[in-house]
Amino acid sequence: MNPFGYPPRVWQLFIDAPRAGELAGGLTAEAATRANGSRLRLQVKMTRSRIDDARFQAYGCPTTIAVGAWIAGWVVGKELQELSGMSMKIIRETLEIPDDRTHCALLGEDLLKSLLSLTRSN
Amino acid sequence: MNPFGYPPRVWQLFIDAPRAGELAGGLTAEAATRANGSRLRLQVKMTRSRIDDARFQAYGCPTTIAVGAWIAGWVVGKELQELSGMSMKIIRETLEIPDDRTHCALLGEDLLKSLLSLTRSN
Amino acid sequence: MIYLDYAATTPLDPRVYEVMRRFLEPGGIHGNPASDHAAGRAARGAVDEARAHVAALLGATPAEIVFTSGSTEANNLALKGALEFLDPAGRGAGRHVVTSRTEHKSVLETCRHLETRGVRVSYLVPGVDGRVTAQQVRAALTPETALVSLMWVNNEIGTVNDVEALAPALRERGILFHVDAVQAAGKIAIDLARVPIDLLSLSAHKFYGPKGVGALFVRKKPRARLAPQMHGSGHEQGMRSGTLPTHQLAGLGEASRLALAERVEEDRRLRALRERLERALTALPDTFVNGAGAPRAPGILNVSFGDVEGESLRAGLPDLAVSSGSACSSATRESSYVLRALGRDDALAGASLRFSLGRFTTEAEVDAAGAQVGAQVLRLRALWPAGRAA
Amino acid sequence: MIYLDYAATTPLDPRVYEVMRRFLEPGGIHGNPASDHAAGRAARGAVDEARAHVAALLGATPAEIVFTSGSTEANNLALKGALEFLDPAGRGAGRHVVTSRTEHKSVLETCRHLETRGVRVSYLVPGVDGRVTAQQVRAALTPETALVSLMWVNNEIGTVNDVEALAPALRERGILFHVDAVQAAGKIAIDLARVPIDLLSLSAHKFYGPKGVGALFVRKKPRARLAPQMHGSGHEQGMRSGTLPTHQLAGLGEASRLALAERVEEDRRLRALRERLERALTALPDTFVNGAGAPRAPGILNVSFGDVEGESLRAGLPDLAVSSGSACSSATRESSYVLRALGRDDALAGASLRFSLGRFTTEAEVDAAGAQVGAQVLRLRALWPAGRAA
Ligand SMILES: Cc1ncc(COP(=O)(O)O)c(C=O)c1O
Ligand SMILES: Cc1ncc(COP(=O)(O)O)c(C=O)c1O
Repeated sequence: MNPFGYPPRVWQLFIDAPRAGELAGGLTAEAATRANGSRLRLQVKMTRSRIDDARFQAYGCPTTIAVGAWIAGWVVGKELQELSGMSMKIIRETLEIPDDRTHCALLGEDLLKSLLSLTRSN
Repeated sequence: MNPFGYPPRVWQLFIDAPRAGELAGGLTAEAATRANGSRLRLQVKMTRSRIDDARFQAYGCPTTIAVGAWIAGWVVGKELQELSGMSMKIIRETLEIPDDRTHCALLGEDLLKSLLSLTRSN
Repeated sequence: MIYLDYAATTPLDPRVYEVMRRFLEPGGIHGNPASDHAAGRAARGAVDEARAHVAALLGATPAEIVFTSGSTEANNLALKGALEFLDPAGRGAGRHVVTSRTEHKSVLETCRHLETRGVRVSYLVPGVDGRVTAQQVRAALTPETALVSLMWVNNEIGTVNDVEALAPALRERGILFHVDAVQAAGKIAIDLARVPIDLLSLSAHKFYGPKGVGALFVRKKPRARLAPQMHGSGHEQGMRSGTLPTHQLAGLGEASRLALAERVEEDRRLRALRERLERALTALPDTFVNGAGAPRAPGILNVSFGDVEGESLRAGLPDLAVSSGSACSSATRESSYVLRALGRDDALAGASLRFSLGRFTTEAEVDAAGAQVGAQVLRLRALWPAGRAA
Repeated sequence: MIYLDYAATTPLDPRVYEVMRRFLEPGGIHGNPASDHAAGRAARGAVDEARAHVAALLGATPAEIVFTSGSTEANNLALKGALEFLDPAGRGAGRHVVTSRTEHKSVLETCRHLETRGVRVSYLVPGVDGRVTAQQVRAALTPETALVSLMWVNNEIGTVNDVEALAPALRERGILFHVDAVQAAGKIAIDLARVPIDLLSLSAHKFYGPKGVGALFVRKKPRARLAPQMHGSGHEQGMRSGTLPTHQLAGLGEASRLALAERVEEDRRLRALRERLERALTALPDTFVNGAGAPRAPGILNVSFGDVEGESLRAGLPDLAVSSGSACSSATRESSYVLRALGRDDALAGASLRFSLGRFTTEAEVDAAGAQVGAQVLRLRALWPAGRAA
């Protein structure tokens, strides 16, 4: 059921896409890759600096979708200050993303950065 | 049992080679093809101008051997004057010899000519 | 798995398998068709029979069939062989060839090679219906034009070039006409006794025969002349040396026989199935049928899906064997030239699927495929409801 | 029929057939190995496995194996590909190639073609033992020599050229070394990890695999570089385009696996059988074993029979499938070059039979063959007892 040889976690997240959707009234961060038009959007609900709930939206390849789903899950329960600990490198390792898909992991890092800068400017 | 596609009569005469051998004390005619070294030898026993018995020897391809065997059979019981009626063309037609083996039939005609000239010079 | 990739390759017809077995199973006919003994003659008989079947499929004579290892080789032999024959010392320097940008790579790359030998090549651009017209070809001819190479049926969208209208015009001018009929042979009516095509390529594995065998039709009257591209013992009238693979040729022969016998009925059946699938898919908003504006071969349906990303669409259909563009270039992930010619932008071309239906496709499969594609398109669009443009 | 023509082609090993069936029978793995879906991936896995088996047979790495439609193609690709790579514009003008007069036609005719492109070719004459020596080759080298092509085992008389001794000398001089190993592969030990041959051809149907598939070994370190001779989608690292025929490759792979596993034992068995046949035949007066003065591959026995005419000898053995010279040129009935080099005159060369024994040959068959040949030779000699000279 994964005939294309995607890394198992990428495949599962792409197929299930947990936390896909919108969060009315949440904070909305976005990131995009110029080259191929991939986009990620993250909406979070916070209590003070703590993230209570999150949803993502994605346009792009399966790895992009998986990164969006994974981040939406990962941020829940985190303090804002913990977000900066997450990096492209860790995303790649966690989801076993191959070299030629580094840009998808980078998109995830960008998404978190965008969320952080939003919370700072707020 | 004729996997090489020889004409049926050629094949049968090649395999059976009836009248192969020598006839002690007979008259001996010979013919040869320069190009490929084929040879036919015919020995006959006669009562006056009538051929009572005949044997042939052959070195050459199956068609050559078949022509030798056929001639040795055909001449028996013939008067010498009848021999000149036999030609390359008739041999070809009788044994269904294809174009590219015309020289074998010619060798048969030569053999009969040789026999005739022998009897004349005698 | 639902297999809807018949244009990439077909399963062997079980009847073809039965014929091939005679040459493969223990005690089967295994001789070398070139051998001068009983085993060889038995094999040679099978080769002759196969040749007659291929000829019949095309309306040709057996002596006009040159067996090859497939259509890549047939296309190479046709183009390089014809040009080299005209100019034995080089490869046809100063000559001109007309072809189209939407040919298969085995034609395009061979043309590129000819260019390195000094041949000038014109690559025609298909119209918005995906086809190259006879008029376009005629306008591209020059006094130096030695050969025109045009596919009969396009492998990506199934559109049919009107090679029958073009052939007499080229014959009149003494220009060789090569047709890549890989997607046409066994699928649409071909009668070379009537249509003055000089060289025509086909490949067994596109019509239920084995992979690794094909044929080039080389006309005898007037005689199309080729320099051999595979030198050796002089098989195939000196045009293509190499031990003849009896089982492969017998398979090609039987596939040809079946295709000819069943073509009309199969054409009807496949068109109905394709229409059914087309209806299901176009029920989704923002879907575009590629090549719908032109006559199409029966089994191919190419659809672009708006507002979804191509790789995710394909990945989201793991149970469906379909192709994005031609299987041969799937690996390279190049955007399809013909889809761009139809006016699809890169994203839309990338989100296109080629469904190709065949002899073993059922209504149930078509319905399931339609449902799976519909569900996945809707799911992916829901993941980014704003739409791609947003 | 007693089949003793294994050097012309072999029956498929039943175990090879079992493997091939997986890709041919209804419900089998039928995808295009180039396709990016489950059906394609299954086929690709089989191709990878086959490639590994072929590599193991040769002591090579999988990436060094380029699949072809047989050895005629492999030989063409090696020679034309190498020369064209050195001189992309033409075909290697000014270069020099060394080969021998006793090569297979797929090498000789390719060399003739190269000559029309300005390549100079030296055709070495074998010695009285039927072999071309390393010394002869070295003496023929010039500063322009780009490539040497020499067969490992001669297909007519089975003699083994000492390519292992020659290879290091050519490597030292930076000259490409191509070996036609069609009659050697699977029959004598080949270890390309040890022997610096650059290009090596083999063909499945000579060692119990299917007809119509073969391989060219193309060394990676140092890298032998070839211009493709079949242009297209870029299969086989760009060196040979064309849809990969999974069943054929799987057959070649399994044949390679079996040959490697069983070679030593089979070598012993075949040598004993050949000796038995040789004894039976040389019991007849005036018979000459060709190539007896040199090491020979196990299965081939070539004998000249004095005082009989060749065509009648073959025709008189309708139940015996043997060859006069190489099957590939049986049709042309040319007198064998290698037999003349051994000192046989035209008549004697014409009255020669090549018995080639193989995996399914039994003692009983060998004995029956010996008896049939003996009887026919005696019968034909009795038809002209004076002897040919008389
Ligand atoms: C239009 C067209 N031409 C040529 C080919 C190549 O044929 P083959 O697979 O026999 O090399 C293909 C498919 O692979 C094709 O679709
Ligand atoms: C020595 C040699 N080289 C090349 C070939 C040609 O190989 P293929 O039959 O695969 O074209 C043969 C036999 O046919 C051969 O014996």
